[in-house]
Amino acid sequence: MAWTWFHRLASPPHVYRVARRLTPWLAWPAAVLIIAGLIGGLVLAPPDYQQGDGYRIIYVHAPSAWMSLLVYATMAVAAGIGLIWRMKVAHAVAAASAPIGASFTFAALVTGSLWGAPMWGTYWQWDPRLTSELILLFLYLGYMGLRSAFDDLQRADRVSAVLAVVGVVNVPIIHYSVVWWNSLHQPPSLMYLGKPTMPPSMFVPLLVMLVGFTLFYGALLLVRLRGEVLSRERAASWVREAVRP
Amino acid sequence: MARAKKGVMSDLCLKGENVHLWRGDHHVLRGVRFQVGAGECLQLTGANGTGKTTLLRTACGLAYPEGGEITWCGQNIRADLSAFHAQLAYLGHEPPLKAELTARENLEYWVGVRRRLDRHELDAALARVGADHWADRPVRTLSAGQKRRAALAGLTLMRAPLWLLDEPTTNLDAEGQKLVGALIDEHVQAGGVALAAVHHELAVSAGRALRRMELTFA
Amino acid sequence: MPDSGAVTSPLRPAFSTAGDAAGAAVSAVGAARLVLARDLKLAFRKRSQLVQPLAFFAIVTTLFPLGVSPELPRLRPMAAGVLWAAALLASLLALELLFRDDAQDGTLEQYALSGRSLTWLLAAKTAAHWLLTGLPLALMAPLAGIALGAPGAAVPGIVVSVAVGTVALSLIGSIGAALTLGVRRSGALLSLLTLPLDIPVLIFGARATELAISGEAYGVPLQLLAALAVLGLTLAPLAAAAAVRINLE
Amino acid sequence: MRAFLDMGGYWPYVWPAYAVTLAVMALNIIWARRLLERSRKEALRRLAIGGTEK
Repeated sequence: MAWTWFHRLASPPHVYRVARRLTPWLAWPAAVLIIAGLIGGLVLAPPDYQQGDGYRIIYVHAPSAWMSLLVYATMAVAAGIGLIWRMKVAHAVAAASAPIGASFTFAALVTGSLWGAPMWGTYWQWDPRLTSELILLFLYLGYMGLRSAFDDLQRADRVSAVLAVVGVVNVPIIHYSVVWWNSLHQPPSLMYLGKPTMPPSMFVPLLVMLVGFTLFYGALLLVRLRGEVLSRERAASWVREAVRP
Repeated sequence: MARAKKGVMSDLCLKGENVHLWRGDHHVLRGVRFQVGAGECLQLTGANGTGKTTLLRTACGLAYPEGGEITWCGQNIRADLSAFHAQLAYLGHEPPLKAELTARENLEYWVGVRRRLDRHELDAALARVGADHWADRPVRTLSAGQKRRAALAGLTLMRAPLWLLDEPTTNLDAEGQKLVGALIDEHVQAGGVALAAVHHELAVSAGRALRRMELTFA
Repeated sequence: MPDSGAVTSPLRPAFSTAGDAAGAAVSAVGAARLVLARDLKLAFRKRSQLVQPLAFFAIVTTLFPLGVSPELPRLRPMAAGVLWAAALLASLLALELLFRDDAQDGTLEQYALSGRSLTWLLAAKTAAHWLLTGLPLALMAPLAGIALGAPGAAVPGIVVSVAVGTVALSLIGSIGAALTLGVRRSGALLSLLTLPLDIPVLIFGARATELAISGEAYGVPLQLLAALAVLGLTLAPLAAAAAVRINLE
Repeated sequence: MRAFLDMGGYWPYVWPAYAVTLAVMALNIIWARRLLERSRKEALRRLAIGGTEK
């Protein structure tokens, strides 16, 4: 069968071993890139001609916002795979992702509000990006709430997977409806993200941060994945090997 | 092809091969094997918690076994689940009746989702379970035993070759228990297949109809 | 299929399956119609549940003048928002019961094992839910609207937008209700799951109603609202059926 | 250095934003480790009880 390699790849012991071995390969580059990005963004990049040094929040806000979407998408894809092929490891990926995504969504909200404060003169504006981010946080909370409502891990996996898939269909609809709604009521936002005219000295640190955050997510995911795989495991033989310190 | 084959009565056979199922950490079904063919009734006995209900729910395709497979007429039931479901009648712990509707209305809606019923058939089935007098009373006013009888009428009305029954005699008096035995007898003598989870053995009389299997804590 | 079992076995007539040609089988649509009829009949036998969401809607819309101001000119600008928030909550209130009773007495199990498409049967149940809550809400909304300062000319716009919007709300809600089927005291969780998904409906619906109240053309948001309803119609019953099956496992 | 910390007068916004993000990252690391540790212990406990399973 063509599927055997796929199943072996997704077999819990294999995943556990690979995840353990791979973690440092993601964690260290993530650390290096994030530190480099911090230096680049806080020190090397020049101040903006309009926003002065206030724009430097972009180096944490944009990667956080990026994470919130990336993690949700990953979660939904993994959940869909788990649902269709009844693959425990895929459900474990989804379960491991949710808290990471939720926490970065929270960070994106707070940094967005802090960035907006000097620009708008208020900590909260119903800006479409922030509003979408807030709704995304609710989606994450709903997902985690549903998951924790079930004692049986397997049912929790499968029920929450349906919600993740439904949610990912809705995310673009929600985003566009919020943008549409906002265009009726408010002047366009002051914030800019990925503005094409950004000079390289500003843009490169942002890129470095984006890559660093993504690798950081990968490393976190691998660690959490090991935990989630263990708690879904019943065949004891390999667990005893794996858990041995 | 497959469909044509299913129609042949002698081929009717529900088979479980090495069925494994977990509920959380609890390994409920540990490699269960069973086989029931046409003209047979397999009675599952066993203490509470040994997985009788779980096995029935797995056999009808509600629960998904993590190991092994269930076949009907030689075909995995998952291959065409709705075709398989069209051939089975399942009776769970609770009679699936609505308190606000009469017994007759309940059957019309319950069985009517599967097949068209005519009045005479419905009357006959209700009479068979002794429901003539209370068929038009709201189920709310019926006793537990009467509800069970109404559910039995629904079971016969489905005309399904495969019966899966979970404690069919619950709440029934001695006469009612005899009725269950008689209905199963008729069913298997007509070439049907029955799988029942029971506490007390059913009074099924047909000679080859009765087989027992005991589930125990592994 | 010349060698079908019907010929080889004399016992054949005792059984009926969906596949046979005896004419006794019920189509998916026929089965769905029966489910719809059953739910409507059940609802009319216990009317109190029917009235509750409507009473809730009335009370919520009454709270706003009391909380804000009795002056119609001040209420009018927020009338659309109030109507929609109240309609959203009222439709949510009835959702918890959408599958609950049928799950408890085993009716959903029988539907899942009927050999009929569970998707269709659940779509029928959702249709019943809309007929019993969405439609009455749409008919009641203009009353509340007028009480909040909407002109009489806005009545058709309010009715149409609420009617179309509640279709989408019922469909989205059916997913939430199916997901939380196995959860005790699911009310708060159900709201947390459903409300974020309802936001596009709220946005387009409130906009359409707002335009209707101010006497402008409300075609664009209404079309977007209808698009959401159609999308929900195609996808929501599928998701609800998947969720119900998982919860029955 | 003074100028750096002052962030052109935007320090009340810039530094909290960075602090929150870094705190979230640190918490994530701690949570992930705790989860792994907990599931390890849990798995060991389960195996000790269901030791007959192979």
